[in-house]
Amino acid sequence: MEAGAEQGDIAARLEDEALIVDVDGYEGPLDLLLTLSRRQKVDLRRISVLQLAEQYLTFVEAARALRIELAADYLVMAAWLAFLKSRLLLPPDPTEEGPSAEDLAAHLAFQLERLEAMREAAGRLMGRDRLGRDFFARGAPETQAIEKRTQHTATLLELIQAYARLRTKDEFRPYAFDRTDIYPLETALERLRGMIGEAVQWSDLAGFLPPGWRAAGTRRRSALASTFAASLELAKQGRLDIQQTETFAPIRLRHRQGEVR
Amino acid sequence: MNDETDKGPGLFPVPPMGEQERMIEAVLFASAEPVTSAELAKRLPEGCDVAEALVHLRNRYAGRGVHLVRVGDGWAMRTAADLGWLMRTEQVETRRLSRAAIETLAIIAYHQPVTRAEIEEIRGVTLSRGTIDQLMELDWIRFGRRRMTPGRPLTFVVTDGFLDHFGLETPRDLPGLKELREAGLLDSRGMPGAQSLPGEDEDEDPGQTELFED
Amino acid sequence: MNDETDKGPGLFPVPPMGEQERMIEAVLFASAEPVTSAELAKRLPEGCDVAEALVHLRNRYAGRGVHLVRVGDGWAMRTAADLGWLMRTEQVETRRLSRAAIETLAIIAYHQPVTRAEIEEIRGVTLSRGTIDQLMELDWIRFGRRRMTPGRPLTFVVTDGFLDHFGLETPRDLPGLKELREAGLLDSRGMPGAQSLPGEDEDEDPGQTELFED
Repeated sequence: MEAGAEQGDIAARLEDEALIVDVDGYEGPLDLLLTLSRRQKVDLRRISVLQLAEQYLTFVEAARALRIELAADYLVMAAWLAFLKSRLLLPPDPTEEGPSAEDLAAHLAFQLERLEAMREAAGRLMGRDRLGRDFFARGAPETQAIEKRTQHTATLLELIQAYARLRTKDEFRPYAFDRTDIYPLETALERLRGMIGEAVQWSDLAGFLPPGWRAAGTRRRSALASTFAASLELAKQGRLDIQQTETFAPIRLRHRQGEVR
Repeated sequence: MNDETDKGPGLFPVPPMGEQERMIEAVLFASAEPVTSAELAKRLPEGCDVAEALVHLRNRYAGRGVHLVRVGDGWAMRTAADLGWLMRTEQVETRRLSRAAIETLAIIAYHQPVTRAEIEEIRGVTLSRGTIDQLMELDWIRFGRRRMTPGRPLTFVVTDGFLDHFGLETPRDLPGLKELREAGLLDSRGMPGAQSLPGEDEDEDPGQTELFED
Repeated sequence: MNDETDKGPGLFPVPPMGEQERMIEAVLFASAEPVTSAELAKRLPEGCDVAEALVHLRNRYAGRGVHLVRVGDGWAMRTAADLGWLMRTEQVETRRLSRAAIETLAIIAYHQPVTRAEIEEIRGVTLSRGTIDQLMELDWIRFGRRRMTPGRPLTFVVTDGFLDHFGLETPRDLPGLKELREAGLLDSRGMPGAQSLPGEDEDEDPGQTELFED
């Protein structure tokens, strides 16, 4: 390998790392792609989507090497770009249905161009002369109080916020589970903590469900889920063991032997 | 933006009289209070002749719908006294609707036709007579059909005046809870499997848009 | 509210144009908010030609320190932008908007009426809570009509308050709008071959362009 190419490699890698360090500064994968596309130093209409896909995938690889967790949407985009890349590289399969790789690439280029256009538009908008900063309304609007009439008024925002307040006033109460079909984790934890000491033998998880929550249906599902979650928590604390002999077999719990209660 | 250094003496030529007049015009227009000559002189570039510009400005507005007038030791723009009658509609004093009224109105808008008992159930408080009267007077609600349940209670619905005021085409354009949440207008997150409040819609799923389906 | 007796037809002669201009001048000066032509017509005596008087008034203030500007359906007096530096004491400190809020605002302005899903598609990122909220509180955006597509999503449009703030007569005057449209960058174009998900909207969008059509 030529030394120059290697150096270029290193430079590109450093650049990628700089991007990664800054990943929080990006507003999603499209924003990142737009930044990457500027490296090609061409008009967005002439961008090489293949090259862009490769740059993006390199970026994701580098992030992985640095053990940086990328948000799911970055990974979704990576998977899609990998797919697009393979489609672009392979000769078109005439039997394959759906849009061609070129159509997909063109759409991505369109999205980037549109995002950039909106950015520029936003910049121009904010750069305009603005009320209260560059031009001003009448400072002393005149009202001559001859006949005063009081009119009550409200805005749509006030209206819908009032409604939202009403509809959600119960939800603002932290975890007040008065909802009949939900068995909260806290309750399950408390119940299981109390019962597990008696479980000297392996006992079916379902046996720990509270009475009234055992019949099949939403209530049972909720109680089962919460009790299972609670059992995981207690297992983590070393207070019980969990066993499942095969997939879909009953889950069984046992008080951990020798544990000081 | 200009700053103090912009009016260092001799650095910039004094603006022409027409320009000085424009500046005073703008300042007096935008100011909430009358402005004194001294204050004007301070704001305008060095070397301006505020007194002369004021004379020009006063002449320019002579006989117009707005005058340049002296108020105490300051200057202000005021509408011509003979046109005061035009300003009469300006005297409507707008006041925020009370919390009780806006909540009641919201419930009627979202749940119409809705009975008094249902409104009280949702709000958890007794509905005062004045609230309904006020909303009726504003022409935002009216009586709907009687509910075909024991006691045949009256229902309330919103009016076209309501739609007009809130810029809605139909009550269906009101955002639903999910949409409010998505728009960030609602802080709390929905509880999975959360049930509708008692007294609300009988449907299983209180999807807001459904309320208005025909 | 104007008293009907003020403008009994035929009882009083229509005031001369100069007088009509004065009246409009006074009304617009008295109000900090834009006043619609319809509102002006209601206030002026019967038979006045508001449109013509507005043309005269606009010419009269051309080049002055204060201008007559159009804001959507309304009219308002505003100081000339080149004199903004004189009004430092009147300047209101506006909250700095986040990049997300600014971009979202631009997308709504240029693509209106636009759904939440479309905004997210353009930005390639989920609209964070609080962004819409903030723009609504500034009275720069409001809910438009629901899109008549599956899920009937809400749309957003900009308000007259937006136009007023950015000194635009109509949404058509947005800078670069024509070029963007000609470049096809305002088309709502979905991913080729993508199935529309329920609740999402497809390209068939009544009203997308009609707003800007003459």
